[in-house]
Amino acid sequence: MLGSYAAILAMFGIAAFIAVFVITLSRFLGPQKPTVRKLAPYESGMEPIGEAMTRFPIKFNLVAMSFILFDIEVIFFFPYALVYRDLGVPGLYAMGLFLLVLLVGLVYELKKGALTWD
Amino acid sequence: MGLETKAGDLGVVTTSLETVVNWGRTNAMWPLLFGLACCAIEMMGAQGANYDLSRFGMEINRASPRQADLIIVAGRVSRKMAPVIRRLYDQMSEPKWVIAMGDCASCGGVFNNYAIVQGVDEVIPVDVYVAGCPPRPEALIDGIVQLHKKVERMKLDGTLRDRTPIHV
Amino acid sequence: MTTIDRTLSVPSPKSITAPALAGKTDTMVLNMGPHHPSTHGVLRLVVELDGETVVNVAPDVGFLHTGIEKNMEFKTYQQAVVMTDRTDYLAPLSNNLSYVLAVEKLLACEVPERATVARVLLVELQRISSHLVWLGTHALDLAAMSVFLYGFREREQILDIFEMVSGARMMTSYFRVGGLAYDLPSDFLPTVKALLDIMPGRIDEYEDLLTNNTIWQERTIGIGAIDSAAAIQYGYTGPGLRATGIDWDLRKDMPYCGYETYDFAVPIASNGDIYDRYLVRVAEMRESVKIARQAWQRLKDMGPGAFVTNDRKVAPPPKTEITHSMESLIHHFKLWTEGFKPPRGDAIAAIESPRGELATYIVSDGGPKPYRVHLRTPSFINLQALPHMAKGQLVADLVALIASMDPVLGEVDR
Amino acid sequence: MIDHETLLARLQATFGDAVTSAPAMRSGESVFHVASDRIADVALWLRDDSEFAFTFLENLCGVDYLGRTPRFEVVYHLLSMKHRQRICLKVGVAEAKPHLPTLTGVWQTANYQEREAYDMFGIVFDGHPNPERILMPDDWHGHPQRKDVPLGYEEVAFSINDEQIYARKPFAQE
Repeated sequence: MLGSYAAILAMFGIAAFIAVFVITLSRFLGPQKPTVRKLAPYESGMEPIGEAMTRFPIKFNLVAMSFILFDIEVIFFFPYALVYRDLGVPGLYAMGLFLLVLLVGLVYELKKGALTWD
Repeated sequence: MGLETKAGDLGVVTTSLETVVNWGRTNAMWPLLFGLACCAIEMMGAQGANYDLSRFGMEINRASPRQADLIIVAGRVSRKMAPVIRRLYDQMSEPKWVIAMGDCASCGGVFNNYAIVQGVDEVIPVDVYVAGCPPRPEALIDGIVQLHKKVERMKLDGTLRDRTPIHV
Repeated sequence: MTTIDRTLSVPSPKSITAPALAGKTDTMVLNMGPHHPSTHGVLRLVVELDGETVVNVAPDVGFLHTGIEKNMEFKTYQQAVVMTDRTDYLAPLSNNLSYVLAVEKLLACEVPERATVARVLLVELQRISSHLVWLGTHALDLAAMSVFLYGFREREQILDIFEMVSGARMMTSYFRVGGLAYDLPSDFLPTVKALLDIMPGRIDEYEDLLTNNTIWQERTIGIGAIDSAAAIQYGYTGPGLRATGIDWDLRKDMPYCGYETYDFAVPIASNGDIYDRYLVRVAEMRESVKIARQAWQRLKDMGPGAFVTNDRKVAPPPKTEITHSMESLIHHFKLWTEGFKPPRGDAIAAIESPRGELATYIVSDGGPKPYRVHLRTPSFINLQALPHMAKGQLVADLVALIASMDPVLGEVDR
Repeated sequence: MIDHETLLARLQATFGDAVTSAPAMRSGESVFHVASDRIADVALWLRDDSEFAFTFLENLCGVDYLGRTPRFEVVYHLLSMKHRQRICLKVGVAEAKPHLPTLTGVWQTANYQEREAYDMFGIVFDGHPNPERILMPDDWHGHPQRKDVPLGYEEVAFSINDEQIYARKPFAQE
């Protein structure tokens, strides 16, 4: 049992190592000359005025919701698709309940017209 | 560079590393997407199909100064634009070079008046001055090749060996 | 004094940034600054956004102000021709033509027929090359890379003709007061003929790339529209005005340089959005080829002749004449040291440049240097319509909108 | 083509002596001098008059006649698309009080051109929605296109005046 987990752990280890290695490599090899003016935010050539953290318009919550609906929810189907036969009916009820809850979000989006494209 | 300061000047090893790094710097020198006036149109012509600046590794004009190594000041620099150019030059990452393309960027050119900065070297240090109004695409490519020759003799830590600007 | 129609008013950058600094947070103020990939030069736009839609745009110009008008007051009339090249650097010959026509009206001097026909031919070629740069960069802004490379391939051929004629690719200064700077070289006509034969085919290529391209239509149809009444209010001229349905082209309505004798059509469209401006400009390129062909035919029939007025007070005599005639030497000397002195008074000459109506207003006080030159440049005036067109569009469409207005910043800031 | 006399007669009939005739331009356009406080009404009348229909403000620029009183002059070119004709209105502006009513109420195109005339000559247009500089940097002092302002010539760099040039160009040696 442990063997299959070891393979996954090894993969995570190698991935983490490569990521850290590349970042630190450029930190050591690249010339580092940070000056105050260089680190100033790039505002296409002008002096930035006002602060950047302004409130987000509320319209974007629809974008977030459709992301959850069509992306995160679909990911949960993959493991279910592998084991749905031996989970049987109770698995179907669980998945159905999960799906029903998210269906409310879909209906809200349809009513709000966030899915009409042009 | 960091490695060189730590490992000291190893003579043979660093020179060959130096040539490799300088080879990398010269053949992938991405200019900043920065056109001011008439010379910018001639620079676009140089990037067009006939003169093809991408033969010299300048395929992409990076729009943000963080990813650009070279700023081609193509056009006349007005008083209102001078602080903007200084800010853009500062925000570019080391090692960076400047080509002053055209007479207006090199010495104010035809316009010797209140509105034009007489040569961009009042604002930023310039490596290569390309003469012409506007310089032909071949002249710009000659300026770039001169800059490549200059960069090939660069030391590892990004300091240019000879500081004298080249006049093309 | 009628009340100012607020919806049409042109905002200034401070009118947007001031409330934002004072804590108005329902909209976001975005700065598309002087250094921006899609502003076609050093144009700064202060954009007020509500989420993704543009609430208000305030152009901030002046980053390429070169003081050309003031500089021309310190140069003689012949020297100032060099200055005009650099205002609208996509169509230098149109600037020369507008300035030279104004000075010729001041002097009331006659230009030989051959010079006028050559001027029409070269200005129409310049219109094609300017539209090619517009087409290339407009498509580039909407991520159609290949049109840029196709367009510049033809533009190089046109620039070769300008170089053959005047020695310089862009800053030709080829039109002088009284005619042309030099005579047309012998192989000018065959080269132009070769170009004019392939040009319609090449324009078909551009149309195949873009006109029925669904992505192109999706990004341009119905976006950034302006109706003709607002266009008149903003003094909008050129292909943009004709795209709103008003049939106003100076070459047809207030002809100059003999344009009334050429037969060509003025393309107009109906709803003034980005797609219509594209259609009008591409159709204009075809019309320019037609005019150029007629002008080429006339030049061919006319054969060699005078290329500049023989009024020695205005145009320098040919070099061969100086060695054996005393007055020519005096004229030559006087023209190159002091220049000619037009009588007191002012004159205006308006031409149809690729971007719209380009008028040069010159005041002369009788001295060798112009007392005041004002260049009514189309891009500067057309830019005022940008806020009206951009209201309610998405930010991404603002990029297509700027490209469709074809602003040349050298002309905006002078 | 509307000839000068009929236009002058109609204008003087409605505006009295606020409109006076002036010698025509050398390019043939008929010119009228208008009193500075009545320019907005004259322009509006010319725009809305059905017969003349000067619906298009083509050009608006300032001119500095140094040594002449009134020193400044604002030149308007109106265009009638119906008659395909252009006329010119000239308004004298005194140096002491360079004020003029704005035309942005009549045409929006005057907005930028008036800001440019203010920026270059210092002619103030009352009632302008945002009277600010347009071409020069905001902290610029003075109005550069006035006749008494020098062109701003700077010494040209030769080999003989190196130190003077490098004093002005700190980055040239770097």
